[in-house]
Amino acid sequence: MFYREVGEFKTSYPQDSESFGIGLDKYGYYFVLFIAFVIIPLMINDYWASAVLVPFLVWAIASLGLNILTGYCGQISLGTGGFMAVGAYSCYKLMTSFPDLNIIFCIILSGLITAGVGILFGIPSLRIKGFYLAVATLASQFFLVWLFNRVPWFYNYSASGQISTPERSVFGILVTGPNVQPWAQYMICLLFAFGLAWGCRNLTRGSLGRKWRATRDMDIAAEIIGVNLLQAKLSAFAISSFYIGIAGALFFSVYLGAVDATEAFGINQSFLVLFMIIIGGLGSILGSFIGAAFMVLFPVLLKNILVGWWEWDAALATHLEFISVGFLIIVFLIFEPHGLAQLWRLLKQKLRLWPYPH
Amino acid sequence: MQTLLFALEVSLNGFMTGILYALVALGFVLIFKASGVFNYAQGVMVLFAALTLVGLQQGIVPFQHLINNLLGTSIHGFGWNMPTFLALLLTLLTMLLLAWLVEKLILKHLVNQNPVILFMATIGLAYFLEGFGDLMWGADLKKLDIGIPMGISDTVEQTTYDWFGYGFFIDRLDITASIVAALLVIGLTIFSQFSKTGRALRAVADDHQAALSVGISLRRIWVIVWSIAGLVALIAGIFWGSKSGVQFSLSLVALKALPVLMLGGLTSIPGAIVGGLLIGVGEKLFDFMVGPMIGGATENWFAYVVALVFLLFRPQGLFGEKIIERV
Amino acid sequence: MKVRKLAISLATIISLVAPPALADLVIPWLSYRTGPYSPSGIPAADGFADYFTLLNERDGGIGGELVKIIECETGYNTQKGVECYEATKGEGSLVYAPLSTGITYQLIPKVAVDQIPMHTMGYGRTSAKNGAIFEWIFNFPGNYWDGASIAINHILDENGGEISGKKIALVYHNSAYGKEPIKTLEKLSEKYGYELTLIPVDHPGLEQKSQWLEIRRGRMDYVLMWGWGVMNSVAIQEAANIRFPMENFIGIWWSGSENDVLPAGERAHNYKALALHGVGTDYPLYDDLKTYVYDKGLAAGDGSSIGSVLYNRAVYNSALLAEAIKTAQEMHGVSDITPVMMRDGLENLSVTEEVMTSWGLPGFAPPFEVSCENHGGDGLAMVQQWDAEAQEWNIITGLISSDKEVIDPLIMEDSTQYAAENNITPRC
Amino acid sequence: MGQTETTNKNDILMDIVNVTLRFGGVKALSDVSFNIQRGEIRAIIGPNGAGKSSMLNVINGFYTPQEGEIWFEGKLRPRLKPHQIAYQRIARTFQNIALFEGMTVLDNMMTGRMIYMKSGLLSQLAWWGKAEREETENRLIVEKIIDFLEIPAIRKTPVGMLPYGLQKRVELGRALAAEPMLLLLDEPMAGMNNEEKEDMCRFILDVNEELGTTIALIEHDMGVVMDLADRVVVIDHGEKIADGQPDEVRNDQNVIDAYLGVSH
Repeated sequence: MFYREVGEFKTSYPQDSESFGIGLDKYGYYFVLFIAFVIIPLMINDYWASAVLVPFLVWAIASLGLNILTGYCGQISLGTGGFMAVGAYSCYKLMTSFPDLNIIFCIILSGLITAGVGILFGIPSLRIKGFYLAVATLASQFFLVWLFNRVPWFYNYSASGQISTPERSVFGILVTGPNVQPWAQYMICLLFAFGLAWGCRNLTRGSLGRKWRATRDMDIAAEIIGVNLLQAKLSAFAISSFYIGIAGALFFSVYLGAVDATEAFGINQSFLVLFMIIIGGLGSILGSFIGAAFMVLFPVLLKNILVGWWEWDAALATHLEFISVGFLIIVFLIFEPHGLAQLWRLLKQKLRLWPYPH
Repeated sequence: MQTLLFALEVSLNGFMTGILYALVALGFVLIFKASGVFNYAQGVMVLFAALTLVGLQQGIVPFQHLINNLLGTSIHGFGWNMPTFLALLLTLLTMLLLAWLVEKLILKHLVNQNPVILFMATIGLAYFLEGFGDLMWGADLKKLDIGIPMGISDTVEQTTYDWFGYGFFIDRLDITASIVAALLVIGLTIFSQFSKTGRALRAVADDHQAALSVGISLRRIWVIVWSIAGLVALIAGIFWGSKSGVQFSLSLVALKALPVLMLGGLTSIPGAIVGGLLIGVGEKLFDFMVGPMIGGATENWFAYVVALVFLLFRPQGLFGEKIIERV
Repeated sequence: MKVRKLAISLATIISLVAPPALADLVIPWLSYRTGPYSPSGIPAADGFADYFTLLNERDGGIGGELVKIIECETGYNTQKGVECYEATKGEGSLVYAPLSTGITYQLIPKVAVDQIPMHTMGYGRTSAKNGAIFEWIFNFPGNYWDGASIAINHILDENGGEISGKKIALVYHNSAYGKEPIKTLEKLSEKYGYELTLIPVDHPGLEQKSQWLEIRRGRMDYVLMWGWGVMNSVAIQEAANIRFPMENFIGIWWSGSENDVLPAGERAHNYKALALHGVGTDYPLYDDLKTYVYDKGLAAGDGSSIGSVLYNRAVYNSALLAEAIKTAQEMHGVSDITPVMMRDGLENLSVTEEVMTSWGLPGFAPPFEVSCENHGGDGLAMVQQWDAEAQEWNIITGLISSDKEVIDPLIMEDSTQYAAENNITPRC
Repeated sequence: MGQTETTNKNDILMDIVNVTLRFGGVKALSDVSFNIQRGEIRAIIGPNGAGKSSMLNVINGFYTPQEGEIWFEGKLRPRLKPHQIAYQRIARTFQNIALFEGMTVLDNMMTGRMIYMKSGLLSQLAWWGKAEREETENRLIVEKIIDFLEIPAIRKTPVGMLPYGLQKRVELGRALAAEPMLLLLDEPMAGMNNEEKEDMCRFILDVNEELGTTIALIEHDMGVVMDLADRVVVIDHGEKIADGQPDEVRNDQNVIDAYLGVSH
């Protein structure tokens, strides 16, 4: 009854294409931002930062990236783990080679390097389609991880092949290394996540986004309309990899602090991100966040209930986690193939019409 | 000369390994060909089949962990060992039941959906089965032994020694696997050529709409192909499980089958076999010739890179149907 | 919106879950009963839990304080390891034992900041032996570099001290863990003149045919293995397949459990592995475990893993930690110790034959002492061999020591580099 | 150049000269020549499988003929990719609707204006400057077309949810959004009921008359073709068998034999 367009008059086209058209939406959005930027940093502790919020934000960025490629441009990729590794190792090399370079630039540059690698591995997408492409992207996954494991230059010849992050600060506030404050760790990820989500929203509603979606929905028609498929696909690969590279850089430098290529960037990470966008919703920015939240929070929640409350043993809880994640994926697909974000939209649609049924 | 013999030995072994890859790949192809579903869960089905086989054979009480936890009991095993044959039979029945349940509970509700959605559903299924298998039979390592001979074949070594002055290494398990794979392919071919159901399968693979319009039930077809894929998974599970013991990592054999699929084409059974052989021989030879120069352990990515390069020239794979674009 | 609701419910749950158990001695155990390494993680988790259950049941804890084990499942996954660490560190956790090299590397900087000691028994970062730089990390009684050297010394013993020209291959898990011994083995090959061939195997290692063909072709005299998980059992199978003489195949102590040899059946007969401690259940401790734990139905597992190598290793690990707690209690004169006191306990730990007898484990492992400079013990180990017929491991050598001349400079080099990178001034 | 010699060069928008198209050994088009004059409605007809759609695909560059030349606006067209041809302002609709199903009507039509959108990546990323300006300018034009096609109520509906007839209309709108010089319509009335057909006819005539767009269309409904088209070219078995005014063609013996006689 309260949530609807009635009484909201758009007097210009720019107003009509605003992201949050309905007043209540806009206030809700400001409210979430307020919580995220003001309330949480005041309340956060080590556990919430390292175990929940930082991984959530990092995965959300990676999901945004994969969503650009898969959700918007329709190219399924299973190379996310490999591209995250590129981001992480670029970030490490930049941080250690140029100790004076601000960490923010290191992270952004890592994204750009990953974008370059992404373009390289995106070239086959011009000829290979569908599942063949999905499997082909696994080549990048395995090759990149092997490369970082194999070439000692990438890990500065350390004995174990691990890379670990040196301490770096932004405006005098430590953001990496073991001594970092939880709120600082959280804030830097939040800033990147917010900026990138905002950029993603702009890109996907503009002409580039339409190019991607047209390619996804019907590539031949898109080409005849004037979409250069080469450019559309490669730009999707590049920008998606840019996002994923930044996620990888944050994953390494801010979140974990030390990584080993095989363990941290294995094939299961690629699948994890794919699950996030499926569950959250393909081609939806909100979906990327919901999906990441779901995949990060759900296991923690389940573990806390089963192990913490009911005192089941931890292994059982993990088996049940697998079973229920699998079950939920199937249930979602059957009842709502467009993910949690679509459920949210449908709910809003209902609200808009409430209390009238139709 | 010596190097050549080594290379030959490596190729032969690659050939044998390729057959094992092809066994896993076959399961994917069967389902894709008949229903257009890319079944990501095939690898987990391999694990699940092997787990069930060992569990039954060793008389493990299903869900003992869960039962003990909920009821505070401590039951562990039935205390008997089931004869291998019976265990095999019961496992096969379990796989058939699984196929039926998959159709009933998942596929039925996703008819006419985008292939990507179906693919994702199978990812969900993979997750589910992974947890379910562990919950049912326990996550510890189990030894699988149904009496398949293993180890170097003396006959081959002796013969080759007589011929070349260098004895070749061939694993007897691999020889058995090749024979079984050959029988399986022959069996499948006979089935699809000469049985009524087989013809229906081919009809569906050729043209869904047309097949439906002449009264072939798509849902029955799905149950059948998933059952056959379950059988193939069981066979692959037996061979891979005998090599490494049965545990979680067994499901990762799927990753070795994917490049085989790309190379052979998703819709072609001969493609899966030839692709498997090419990848098997190729990756072993590459690791043998080039590996030492670039530090080894190339097998994980070599197959994928070869498949990728190959697809650039032939996007539909070796034997896949040619893609014609129309407007 | 949804996120917030979830977060709120989560917060309630967490606050309800964790009543601070201040009176207990809390030891978290980052277990992995699931995932690709679960066959190894399960017996270890059982052994750890059973030993502390025994102490609680029999002695009423340590120094009058009950021990509370918090088992947190990681699935051998680094991120979950971090989550477990963050979730448990606030509960008065005394010491961490992650049983994973990957998680260890994550936690090394974190525990130093949080001032909680970490004990990585026979795994983790080797150069953490240098206690002057790694104040909070302990890796006694032995490390990977010791292991590499001990394996070579064993081969030396068998060959009357002359192995120059012998061909030795290292089959290793292509990860941080597997790469550990390379440097040591290279240095030792300079010293003894053997030929070293490096053969990496990528995770998971289900398919190793080309590696073993290479070993067969190269007619290797000895094969050393740094493997983990399914890679071990496949390697032993393949070694048997090419009829490699099993007595010349030596695994590190993480490649020497029942799980690794059983799938190969009798063909694994005579396979060797290094041993940090004794094998089997032929110790007085097991009588107590039976009386106080198993018979009371308090055992953590289904009983199948009791006395297995990894179970024993976890028992040994927990005995060491319990001893360190005792030491700390005596040093500080309080029973309810803090993590900082626990660190002192670990650093002043002295494990003698009498101490081990008091555990009910006489002659179980080498005696050693920990000091400020040396957090790694003496690096002594034995060699165990698999008897496939009896399905048991036998210790076949006495204690073998490692080549300190070679290893100590390597440890110094690596740890000083770490100190330089992280601005650490050496203590002691 | 056969029959086209007599017409005034300036009036010819597109001249198709001796085009031959082969798929493997099969000839889809053999030695076809005809032209399209500025401002006319040109129909291409023929029995099923005659090569009409292939002809359209050649015109907009989706197929490249093995032989022959295509002159557009008095210039010989080099070999171009389909998306480059779109920039010459040739737009089309498809026999089986090829809309972007996941997008709204508005987005579909905005995609039609792809060739006019030139803002850079950074500008788009920030939604500022050229990108935003461009978006608004193009939106104005699209809104005019939406009004013209009488579909303002559905502008924010995903096209997948629309009925067939409306989808056809939206597809026409998407092609119009490109402000084409030459509009190609592949069976615009296929599968429609009479009412819808009438609407579509009206839109096609309006487009032609009000906007002055040159139209080439393929259509099966002979009645519609005779009413709409200024000139008709008939193709059978990949060969041109007649070309001229609707009346002439209707009475052409070849056409009656090949088309009306054989096929219907």
